[in-house]
Amino acid sequence: MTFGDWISEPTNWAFLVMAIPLVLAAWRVVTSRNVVHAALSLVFALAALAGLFILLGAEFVAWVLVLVYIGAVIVLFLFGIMITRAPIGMEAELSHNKRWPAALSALAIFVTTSWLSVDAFGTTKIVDVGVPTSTEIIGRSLLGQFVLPFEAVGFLLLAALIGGVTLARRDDTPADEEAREATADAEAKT
Amino acid sequence: MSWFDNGWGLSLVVFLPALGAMVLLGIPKAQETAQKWTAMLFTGVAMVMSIIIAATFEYGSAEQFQFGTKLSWIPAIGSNYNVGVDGISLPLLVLSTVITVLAIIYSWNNWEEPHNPKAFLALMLILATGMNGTFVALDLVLFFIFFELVLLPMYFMIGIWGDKSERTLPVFNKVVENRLYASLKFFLFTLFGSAFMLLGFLGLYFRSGEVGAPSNTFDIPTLIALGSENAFGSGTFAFLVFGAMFLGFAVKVPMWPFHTWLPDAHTAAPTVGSVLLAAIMLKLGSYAFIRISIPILPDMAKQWAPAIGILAVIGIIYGSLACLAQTDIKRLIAFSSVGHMGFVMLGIATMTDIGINAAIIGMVAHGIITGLLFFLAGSMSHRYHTREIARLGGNQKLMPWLGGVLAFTAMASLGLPGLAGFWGEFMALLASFSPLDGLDLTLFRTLMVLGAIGTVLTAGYMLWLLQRVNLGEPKPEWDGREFHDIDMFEWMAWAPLIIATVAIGVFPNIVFGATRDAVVNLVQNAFGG
Amino acid sequence: MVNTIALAQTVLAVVEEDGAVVEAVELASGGFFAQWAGIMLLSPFVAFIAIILVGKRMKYNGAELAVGAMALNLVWSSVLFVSNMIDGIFYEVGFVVADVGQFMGRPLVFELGFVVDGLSIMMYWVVAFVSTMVFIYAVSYMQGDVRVPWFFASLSLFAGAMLVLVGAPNLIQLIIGWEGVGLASYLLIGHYWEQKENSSAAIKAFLVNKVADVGLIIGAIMIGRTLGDFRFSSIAKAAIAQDEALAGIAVAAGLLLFFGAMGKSAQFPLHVWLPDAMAGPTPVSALMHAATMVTAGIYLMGRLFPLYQNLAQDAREWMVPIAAITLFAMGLLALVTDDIKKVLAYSTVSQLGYMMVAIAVGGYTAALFHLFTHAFFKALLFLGAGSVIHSVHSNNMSDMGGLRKYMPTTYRTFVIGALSLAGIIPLAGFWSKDEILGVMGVEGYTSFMWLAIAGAFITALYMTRTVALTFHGTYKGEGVPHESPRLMTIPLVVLAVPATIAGLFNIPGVSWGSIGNFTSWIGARIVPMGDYHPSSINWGLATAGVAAAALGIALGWSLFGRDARTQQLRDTFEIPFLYPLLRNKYYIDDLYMRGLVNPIKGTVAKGIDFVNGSVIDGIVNGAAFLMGAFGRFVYQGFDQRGIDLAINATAGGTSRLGGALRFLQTGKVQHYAGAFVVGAVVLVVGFVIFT
Amino acid sequence: MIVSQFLVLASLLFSLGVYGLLVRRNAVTVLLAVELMLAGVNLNFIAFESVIRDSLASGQVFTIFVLTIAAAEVGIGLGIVLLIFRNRATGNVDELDLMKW
Repeated sequence: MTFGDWISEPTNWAFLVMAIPLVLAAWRVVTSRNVVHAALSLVFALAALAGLFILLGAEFVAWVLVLVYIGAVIVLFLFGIMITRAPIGMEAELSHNKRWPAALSALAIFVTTSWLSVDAFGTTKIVDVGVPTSTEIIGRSLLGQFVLPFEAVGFLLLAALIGGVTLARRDDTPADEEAREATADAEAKT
Repeated sequence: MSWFDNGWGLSLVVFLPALGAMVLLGIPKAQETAQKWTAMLFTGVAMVMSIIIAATFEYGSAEQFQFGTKLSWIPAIGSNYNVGVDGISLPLLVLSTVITVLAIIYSWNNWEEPHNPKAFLALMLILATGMNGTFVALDLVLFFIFFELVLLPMYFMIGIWGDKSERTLPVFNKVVENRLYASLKFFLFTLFGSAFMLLGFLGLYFRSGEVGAPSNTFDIPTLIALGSENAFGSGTFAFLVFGAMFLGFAVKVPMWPFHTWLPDAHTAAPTVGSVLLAAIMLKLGSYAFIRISIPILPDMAKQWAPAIGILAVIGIIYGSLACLAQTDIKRLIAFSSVGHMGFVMLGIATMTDIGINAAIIGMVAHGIITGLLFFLAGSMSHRYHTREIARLGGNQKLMPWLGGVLAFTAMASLGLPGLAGFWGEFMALLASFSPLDGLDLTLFRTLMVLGAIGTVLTAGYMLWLLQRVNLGEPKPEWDGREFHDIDMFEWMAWAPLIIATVAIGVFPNIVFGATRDAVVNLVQNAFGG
Repeated sequence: MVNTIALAQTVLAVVEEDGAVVEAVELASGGFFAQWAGIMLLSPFVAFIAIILVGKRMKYNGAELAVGAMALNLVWSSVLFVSNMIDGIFYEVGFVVADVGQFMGRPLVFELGFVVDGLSIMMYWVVAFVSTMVFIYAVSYMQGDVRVPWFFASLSLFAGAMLVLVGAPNLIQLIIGWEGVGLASYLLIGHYWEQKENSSAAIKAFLVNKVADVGLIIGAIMIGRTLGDFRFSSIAKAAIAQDEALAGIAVAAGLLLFFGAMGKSAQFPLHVWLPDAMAGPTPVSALMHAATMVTAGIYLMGRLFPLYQNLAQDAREWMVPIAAITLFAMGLLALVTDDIKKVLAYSTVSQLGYMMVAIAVGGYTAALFHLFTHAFFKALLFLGAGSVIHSVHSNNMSDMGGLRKYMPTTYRTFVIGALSLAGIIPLAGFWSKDEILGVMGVEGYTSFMWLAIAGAFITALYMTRTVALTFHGTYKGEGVPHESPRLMTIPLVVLAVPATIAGLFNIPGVSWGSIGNFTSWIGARIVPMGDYHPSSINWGLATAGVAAAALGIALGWSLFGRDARTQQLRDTFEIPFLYPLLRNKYYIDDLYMRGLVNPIKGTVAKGIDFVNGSVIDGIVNGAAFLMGAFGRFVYQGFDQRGIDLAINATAGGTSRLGGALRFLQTGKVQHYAGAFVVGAVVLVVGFVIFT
Repeated sequence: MIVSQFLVLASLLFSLGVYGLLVRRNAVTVLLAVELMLAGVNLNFIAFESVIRDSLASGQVFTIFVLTIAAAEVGIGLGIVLLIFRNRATGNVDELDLMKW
């Protein structure tokens, strides 16, 4: 298969249309000097990813991605950024200066994994491009075969919820508590 | 009662005491009455069951293992839970269960410092399991475990409840506390022997597959069957195996010169400990000779017989002479055990049915009589707070019944005919007059004469003991002291032993009825005669 | 299982276990009284236990029970005695008490039972008769003494053991009875055990007998293991049949059994216990140490007579001299003793020597006849002496004298006994002693015969001395002596009767019609005894014996008869060399004590104890300490400085390495993550490359 | 359209995530990088799913699980970051070296 064959397939055009912005957005996520920009780049990257999912027929997952990530998680991030009073504007020190070792590591990962993938799957074609998997299948699967992990994950999520609340809650010292009770008493009297 | 016959009965006899020990652990420390009754209940039921076994035992086929079972236990090494009684082990099993119960009765209100009946009874019950188990085990691994199981409780009994006085070791001039020294010596000495014994067992195991067993086996009946064809031969291997087992058993018997743990252990042990030690535990060694050494390695037994006989007779003479020098009543009795077990071993050394029968009745008689002697010595030291013979005297006057029982027991111990002790001694001598064909006649007849002279020495020290302890006027230091004579618990513990002494003395078939066929069969299998 | 050898005149058969007819003997089975003779053997034991349990609460402290049991025995044995006179009885029964294995192709068993034949019936009767007399006597003698119930219990125990002994159908039961009487003897000699001498005397008696028992036991073992059977009847039959195997060991076994008998029957040099045994109450001395127990050795010899007569003739070479020494030398000792009981004790030893020499030379009847008569007159003498002691509260003749006036009955009966013992015609002792002399002459032991005649002279001499010092002259003791109560004198009188007339039952050549004579009575055995019986009186020998006795009496009277000189004379009877020798009892006791007992009790025992404590235990402890030292070396030298050094070096090195490496531990998550990533890559690449 | 192109893209996303993980100082941006890595993984799942197309749609289901877990992770992660910030007044991971020797 030559590049010519590959580029002549229209789906590959669609792929490129979504892949290139994805990579660029991803790049921005890890390099941007502005935290908010990084977060917004992630939104963009995830949107592109959702497009790729649709291209691969995973419509349900794509919409989940959009709804959950773009709709919720990113909001969470933005709140996180605000609460931690992270530098919202441009900031030189968002990344530290030891970039090369990190880059080399990342490159090594990339080379290794991509080489292994290509070596293993080569030119395996994806048939049925764009044929969506019905949500029914996923639903049956989730509440059938995978019901136990599904419940487990649900439980995990609950636990994470409670954990998040607990962590984020400001613990009162006994002195604080007394003070508050005193205030409450005073209010009750009046 | 097929469940009873198929191993349950026997297993319960063995394990009920251990179960009782566990139950005991659950009883609060303050509830001593409950503890005593629990111990009593479990050992009592075990005793009753052993008596039922004795009553329903088929004496017509005493050479067969009865009431047995064989369950796969450690398949990886071919070891089975294999138990059973035959005529040889039956009397000893009954003796063991009965003596345990009597020991509990005796200690009912009689606890040595530091008191704590709960722990003491628990140890006693574990000891009972070990002793009963040794007599019924038909698998070398099982045997070994039970054989070793008795060490631990006894170690603690001596070490905790033992004699707290100190003495100086000769030669080394080291001051040691009796109980600690004795318990450690007892434990290490026995363990030393056991290590060799285990080696011997392993030797048998690894050779058994090569010489005719379907696979390597620890199974005693299988090994005996091999032994009757003399499968292990008479080479160096068999010699070493026998020697290793000999060492293990001889320490336990104990034979001269491996006996020195015995006087220390007996002297330092609490009364009940001494009784159990003398009455049952010494029998484990000699029983093992009969059960394991002789039938499995008959050729070697024959080869070793002169050595065993010589050591036995040295033990007789030596023990008796040592008795004459003792100043401590318990130590004297302990040394007398060396002499008496010498007769047992002399009987075994002859390798004849008469000799082995002599050994068994000697074991039973020694168990009863010496057990009683230690009970008496314990009761006396409990009352006088001393065991020193020189300070005693006139006991017969202070406590007529106790003195009377002591005199009776001493008479039984010196082998008075008509009492149990006689048969073992007499028959051992009888057997050594004509030992197994091929053994040195001159040697054994010399041993017979020396053994007979040993009976004179035995009489000598026993009578001397009686004279110094029982007779004469009480020493001035006891003036005005009130001594209570034998109390109810003591009577309850001793009366069965006294009755048994007379009964076996007059009608030794009580024992021989069970043993004869088994022993004859054993000797015929081993030596083809 | 019961093995019965039943004999009846009509059956004419010895019935073995399997019913095979073995041998025809013309003896009666004895009927009910023989078949149930075991009751005789058991009744004293019943009395023994009963007295222990309830004796204290009875009026006579349990003596009723003891006397009752013995009276039953006396009646029972009298019936047997009479039937045996008429018919001759043999009945034997054994209950198997122990099967102990195979021997010579058949089971070796131990039996308990009883044998009823001429010999045992005679012994039953003697034991029962003397015991009854002594028991009755003792009721009065022991009144107010210490531990009276126990005393009678022990006496009953003795009687029972003695009956077990004489009724024994086999060697095993004999040994049981043998040691049983030894035990009773020990208990009774030591009856006053508050004094150490008494308990020591008891121990001495027991131990000397125990030494002798070694011979008895080994002899029994030899016979039993050769024959495969311990029964006397089997031994006798084998002996008659000249059994080869038995012949091979007969002399050795015979001598060993004789050694056993030497102990019980106090033969030189094992006689030392008997004089000391006089520490017991006098009735005990009379019953056991004169009439019955000490004759057990003679009885054993008689029981095994077929063996000695047919197979062990050579044993005589040892037996005769020993017995002859005993009879002569021990008589001499009686001459210098002051204690009246010890005089009688030495006399007993001497008389036992007579019996033993008789049976040794083959005089079965003669020996047992002397046993028979001796039992009466010696019991009589002892009881007489007891009566005297009871009256003067001293054993020493130097505290007596002139008692004839105070104690006429005792005096008369004592004199009868003394004359009988001295061998004055026609009293019992004469006939039996004459028979012994006769058989010695016939069997060719002439020189020993003359020694025995000399012994008769000595006997007469010391008995005259005893009578003179005790009953004649003037009273030298304290208080006023008195005649003993009826209960004590009646047995004396009763015993005086057989002491006088018993000899008439065995006048040579005389048979009393259908009851025959003593020879025929005790000849009722499973096999014929084949000993010598004189057919008529040997007047020459009789004259010699009586002359010797008369001479002895005359000399004794001249030496001791006059009171004024007695005291001095007793002390001036100092023949140089001989007197100190006799006073010190030939130094035999000293030899035993200093040469044997004390070294064993002292040096040897302590030596063994030292060996035990220092050598064997030294090795054990040494090994322990050595192991300890080795352990310390291993710990300090090897473990601490060797292994631990390596360990510590490793640890130190690790620590330093860690000190260096800790700079890697930046605590920064990203460093770790980077290392993780690199590691993952390396692993994946490595995996790919190497697979 | 071949599967490799998605795989390479996924790997690129993942590597960028790794780079961000290693290089970012701010804790929130580190978490963003982690999300990027998860996105790469998700793409991988979906790509394989489109090839295999099993009846259970396992790849997609797993992607949903990953998303869920990622959400949880973000929740907890931000909570921790919040706490750290509250206690140490910094959101920079390279200043958090409490685990240093």
